[in-house]
Amino acid sequence: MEKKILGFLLLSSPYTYQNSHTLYELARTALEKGYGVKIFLFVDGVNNAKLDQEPDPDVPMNQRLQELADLGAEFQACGLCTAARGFDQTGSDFVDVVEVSGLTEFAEIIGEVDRFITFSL
Amino acid sequence: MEKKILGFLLLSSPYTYQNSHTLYELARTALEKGYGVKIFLFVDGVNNAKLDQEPDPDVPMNQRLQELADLGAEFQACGLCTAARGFDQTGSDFVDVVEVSGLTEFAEIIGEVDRFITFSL
Amino acid sequence: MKYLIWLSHECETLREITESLKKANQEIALLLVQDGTYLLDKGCPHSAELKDLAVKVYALKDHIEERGISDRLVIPAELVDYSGMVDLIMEQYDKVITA
Amino acid sequence: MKYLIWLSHECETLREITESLKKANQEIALLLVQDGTYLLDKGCPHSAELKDLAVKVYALKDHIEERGISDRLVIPAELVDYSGMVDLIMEQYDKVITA
Amino acid sequence: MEFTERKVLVLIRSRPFGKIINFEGWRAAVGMIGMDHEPQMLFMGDGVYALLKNMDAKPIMMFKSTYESFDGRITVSKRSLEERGISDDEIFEGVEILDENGIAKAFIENEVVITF
Amino acid sequence: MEFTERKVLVLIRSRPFGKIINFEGWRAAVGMIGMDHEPQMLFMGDGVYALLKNMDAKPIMMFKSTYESFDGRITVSKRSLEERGISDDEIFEGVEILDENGIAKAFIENEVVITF
Repeated sequence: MEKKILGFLLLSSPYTYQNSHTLYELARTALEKGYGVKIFLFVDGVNNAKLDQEPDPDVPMNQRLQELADLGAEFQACGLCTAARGFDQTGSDFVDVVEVSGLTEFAEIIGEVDRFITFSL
Repeated sequence: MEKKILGFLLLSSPYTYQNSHTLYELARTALEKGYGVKIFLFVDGVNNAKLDQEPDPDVPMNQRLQELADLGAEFQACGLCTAARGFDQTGSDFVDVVEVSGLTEFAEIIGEVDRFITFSL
Repeated sequence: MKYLIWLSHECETLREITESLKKANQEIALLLVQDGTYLLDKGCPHSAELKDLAVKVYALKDHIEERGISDRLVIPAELVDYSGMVDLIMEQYDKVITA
Repeated sequence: MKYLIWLSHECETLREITESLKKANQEIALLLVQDGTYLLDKGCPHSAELKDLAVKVYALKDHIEERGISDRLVIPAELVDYSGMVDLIMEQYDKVITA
Repeated sequence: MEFTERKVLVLIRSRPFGKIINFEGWRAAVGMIGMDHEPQMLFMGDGVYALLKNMDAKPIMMFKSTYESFDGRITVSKRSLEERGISDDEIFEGVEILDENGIAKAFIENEVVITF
Repeated sequence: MEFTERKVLVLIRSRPFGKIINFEGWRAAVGMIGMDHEPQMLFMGDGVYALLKNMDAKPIMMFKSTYESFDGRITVSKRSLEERGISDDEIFEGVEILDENGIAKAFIENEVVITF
């Protein structure tokens, strides 16, 4: 049987909100239990993908995203949101497991998930 | 007589919250009326200083900060917050009118303002 | 269908969503995380609703404990860890509604 | 001293701050901007307080108008533009309290 | 699972303006149409303030064309309107007002819920 | 104006954890001491939840040393505690509980208010 997929929409920045931490723990647990995970970074959510975060003593969120991707999670990020915030639209400012795309790709994720959760502001 | 100074603390990102817009309009009006303006960017507030923002059709906030600085506003940004978010601590990712410093500089601003407003989350 | 209503922001009212689904004879439960756990705290203006609504309430144990509100809950919620939360979301309930 | 209480987030209660300063015989007024302007909207659960508090209320005209709530205000607020707001903050009042 | 065309509920529970995410919901809804999903907008709680027809569209210019290009169902909770003393003629035309039964249906009939 | 040492009120009105800004208030308060200002912390509204002594400090490790190095006044609104059914023995020791008069004084005696 094909594995069930858990989808997330993340709208908030790291460090300021608890969302990113909860999403990380929940996604990791789901992946470890054998589910698929797909995540769309929208609005301020794209900030989670920024390279070189140093939030010592917290763990950098870009490193968390890499960890989730290594366990099989897939990431897309909103391109317009990326450009608006001064990041490169090809994704060169982001951890490379995050693909900069658009709302069509978000709609694709929505067509593929079995359960879906929004981490809003 | 020395001019009165209006101080601001900005805690939020641009585009997601209305704070940055309101702060810009209020600061510009105060500067045009001859007051001094000092702004400290804290937590997600540092994102306002990022170079190369392209939020078309909105006006890039880094350009707004430059405009305010040209009118005489002074900016400081929290260094730990800057590093946490993956930006260079020397300020090379930011519009150059923003100086990356720390809470001591914020305390300095607090000692110099006549009125103070927090733009929180 | 069994619905899991996810609340994460604040202790806000869930009366409308829960009441409308209950009247339509749907099975529902709440899953409270982050600041949504304050809905269980006796200091939340909406916590009294939980008794009226008479729905099953799950909450993330970590988030209740880190807030130090374990002794202040208005009803006995079922505290789950992340593993329990994944089971609820993926298996025990059919659909998640983010409130 | 004349205090200007700045509210920008949401239609939240300002009862405690305003009542304690009034009892201490201080002169206070509210300045509502952004989502703080909803405190004037008849749909805000706290808007009825404004009548009890009987304090002067200023609000940023732009923010009332863009929200389309001009016809829904529970008390007549004095609408100001940015220039008026700067005068209030820098000259007419001695201290700003961000609520 | 395989890609499936879906009924998608875009639920708006947050106030407009202060946080711009309320408007981003429109963009997400229009995006759904691109992949042949069938989106329904539902405004509940303070989200209903986004439907006041006296609203000034200037600050939300970025979203206005999106709003205008959306041809799915736009629905609002009758109860949320009433709780805020908002009458039917204060909101945009063409918005469907849902009673308790309509709200339940929105959650039951749509397969995925996205919340702003 | 010239730099002046000041009495500064750090007002915490937001809940802890969900938004971390509540804890950033401690950092700002400690920063004030660096320039010889005299900070007072005041917890009001849902901000009072940050004083529950059963709180688990692990997630706020980043702020704990800051909190411990703060030796200014830590004050809380009696009314806000009461409205939330929080008794005096549920909060950290050494926190001063202010009645209406104490709250008024906090706003009157401090020259600058910073809000989180």
